[in-house]
Amino acid sequence: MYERYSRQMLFTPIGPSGQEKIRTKHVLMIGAGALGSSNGEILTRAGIGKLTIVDRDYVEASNLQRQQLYTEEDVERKLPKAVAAERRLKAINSDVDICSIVGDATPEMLEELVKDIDLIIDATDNFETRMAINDISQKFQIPWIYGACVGSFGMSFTIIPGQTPCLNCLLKSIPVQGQTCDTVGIIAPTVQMVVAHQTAEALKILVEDWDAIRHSFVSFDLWRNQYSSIKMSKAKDEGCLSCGTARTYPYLEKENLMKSEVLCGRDTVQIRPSKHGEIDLNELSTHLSGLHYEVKGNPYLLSVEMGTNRMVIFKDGRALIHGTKDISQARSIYQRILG
Amino acid sequence: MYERYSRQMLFTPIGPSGQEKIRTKHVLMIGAGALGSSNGEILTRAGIGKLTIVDRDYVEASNLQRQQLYTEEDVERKLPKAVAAERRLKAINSDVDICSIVGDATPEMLEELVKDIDLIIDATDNFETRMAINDISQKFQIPWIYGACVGSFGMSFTIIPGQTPCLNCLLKSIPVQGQTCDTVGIIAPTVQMVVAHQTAEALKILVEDWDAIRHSFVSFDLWRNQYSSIKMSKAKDEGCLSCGTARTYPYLEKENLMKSEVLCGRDTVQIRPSKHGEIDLNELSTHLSGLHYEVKGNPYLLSVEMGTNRMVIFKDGRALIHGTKDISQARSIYQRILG
Amino acid sequence: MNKILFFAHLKDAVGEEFIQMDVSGKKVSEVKELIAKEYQLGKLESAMAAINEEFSSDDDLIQSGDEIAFIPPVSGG
Amino acid sequence: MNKILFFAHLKDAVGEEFIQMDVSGKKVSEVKELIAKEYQLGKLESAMAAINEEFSSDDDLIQSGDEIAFIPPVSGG
Repeated sequence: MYERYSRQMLFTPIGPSGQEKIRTKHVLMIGAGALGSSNGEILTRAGIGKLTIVDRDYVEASNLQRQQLYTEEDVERKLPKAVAAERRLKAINSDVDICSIVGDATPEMLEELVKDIDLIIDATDNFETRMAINDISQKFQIPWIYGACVGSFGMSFTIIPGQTPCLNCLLKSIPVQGQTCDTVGIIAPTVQMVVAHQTAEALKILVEDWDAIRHSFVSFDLWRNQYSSIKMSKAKDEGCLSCGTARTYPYLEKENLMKSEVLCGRDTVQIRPSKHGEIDLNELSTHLSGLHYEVKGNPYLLSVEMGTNRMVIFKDGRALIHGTKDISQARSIYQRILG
Repeated sequence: MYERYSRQMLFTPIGPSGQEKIRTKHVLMIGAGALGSSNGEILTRAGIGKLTIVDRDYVEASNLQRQQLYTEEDVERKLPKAVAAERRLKAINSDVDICSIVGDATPEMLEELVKDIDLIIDATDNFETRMAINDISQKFQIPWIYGACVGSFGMSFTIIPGQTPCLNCLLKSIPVQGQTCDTVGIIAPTVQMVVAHQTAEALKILVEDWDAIRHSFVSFDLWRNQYSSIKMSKAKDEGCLSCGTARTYPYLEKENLMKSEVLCGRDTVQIRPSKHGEIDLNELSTHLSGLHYEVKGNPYLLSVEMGTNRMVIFKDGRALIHGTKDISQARSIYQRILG
Repeated sequence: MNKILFFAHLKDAVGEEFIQMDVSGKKVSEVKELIAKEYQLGKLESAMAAINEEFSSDDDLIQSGDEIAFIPPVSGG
Repeated sequence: MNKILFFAHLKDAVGEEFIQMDVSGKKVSEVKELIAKEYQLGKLESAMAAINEEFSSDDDLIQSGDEIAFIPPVSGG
């Protein structure tokens, strides 16, 4: 029965008893894009008990260059990623219970889903959702593994409640950045290297080999030939609102969340971000034009044509997504450009 | 047309002109196991012109834990890996010309195949074949990218004839080792991390960004949290028989190759390795028993039961593979255990 | 003297993988400001900083010989 | 004094990620022999050696303060 896992059981730190543990575990994976495809496939091949996948997007042609679960047929059929992922993962390993959810991983949904979860894998594309995952992780004492990438640059960090600093200790607030896969591109090797770090840590957690956990923050750049491993023990902040002594889980509170609403009768969704930094419209404009976007602007706003949608971005980060009434689609479009 | 490669073209070091270059290139990949699955998929998704794959094995259940191109159905149908790989890769990207060859990558075959090749990807499981690839690379001035892994430990090095040291400069001879995926196991994250390094280097070579090439020898251990990057400029050996001034390409010469012959009327293949180190039969025996192998032995030989085959290994590395007349299968069995 | 290392796109913006500069006695936040001005780096303030390969916060003081690294967090996935 | 680092399964065999030992004046090949004997490591001779993160061959001499690393080549794939 375990012939298919034999090479994994031969690996001493896993062994037959580790394999038994892996078989009983339930992993929640947020996102089924590039990181999600590869994380999901490795964990499924490894023989976990159950994998729950949440994703809000459809498979598009531009995904195929790096999202390993999907084929040209999935693009033609415009399948939701969660659905296409489930189909492929079942063909790979029918032992694993795959549960796919097409939707936006809001804090409410996360609280709902997290009940019998052993580990959360971060495969999302924005800090908003990551900070919510981070708060959920602390609130319910569930480990999660941060992973992110853009261009040839990637990073990962393992967060174990009560043992390691959390993402909010590190970042203090949601960083204003703006380098995303849709603005500066991404190559598939970067994705695989992030996932290699995430899934190695995942296996350690699933077999409960706590001594082996990587306590450093890893970042690397495959094109620029850089690799860095930063010790994080000093990062733990007792005043942190997510994991400190007087915690409030700020990213689960409604008033701190990104707000989105359909504008009545206008086929438009308005998005107001939670972060309070100002957006540099000039920089963003230079960035987006020259790429495949048509951009117009003035000192107060930028208008970007994106296929059948048009996004108008204001200096304070507010945006109007024209051409849709679908909030989850609008949030996806927003976060692809603004992170 | 290039929408599917848009995120790769947004990456500045590739760009539209890099993508055009990638589309014209022909990569030869030796092996379609774990490293081959992932290397092949990434290069196919990246949109190379042509991929030629050589592999001698069939898909088995124990492959599924880490070989990402294959499904349970491929195991049931006992498809040759090269054939199953071609099928999946075509579903992923019909732009790419996939040419699969079921067979053993002998020096003769390599010389045959290498004519219009821009890059060789090492995805093999033994040093015998790697040393032949290394000599071919020097003889025909074609870059190749070494990658290997076992357990949670992996390594990679990029070899560019005329610019970098070659594998023979580094190793001087085929190392006597004995840690293989079939003896000490392997976890999928290790595979992905090696492949991340290999494919990043492959993309640099395909877009001809020579300045970006990694000149260091990378090795890492994901479970033990180790990463090392060794500068290799001093490794270039002018006396090297593969790349030095008086080169003979020793690993292409018949008398230096592993010899294998079907023993007349005995359903047995005899293998005599090219390496001259002595095998520590005690160590190997301890290693193999305790695993899923039944081992018997005396001071002169070891007999190992392997499903329908039995392998008898002598101290000098010679072996008899009983239960087959297929030389390529016998070599595969031998190299899985002895590297 | 201090060695200051830049990762990913910060490396390109600065034009070097590292620079040598004496910033001993300064806080990490002051170094960020200084460098952001000198190299016109918009978003250095949200970069993570490390001193001698150990996480550091904005208020940490730099000592002579310390090696400082800046790593910009990213959100892609 | 020298720091000697061990990678992968060599780390397990030695029981430590690194040891401190004075091997200055010795050749790399001599250090390999010494350690192979002390820790009963069968195949150290085919390991790659690096001195201060730079490739070294068996005849290279170790100097005081040099950091030596041993990396065993593997063939899996």
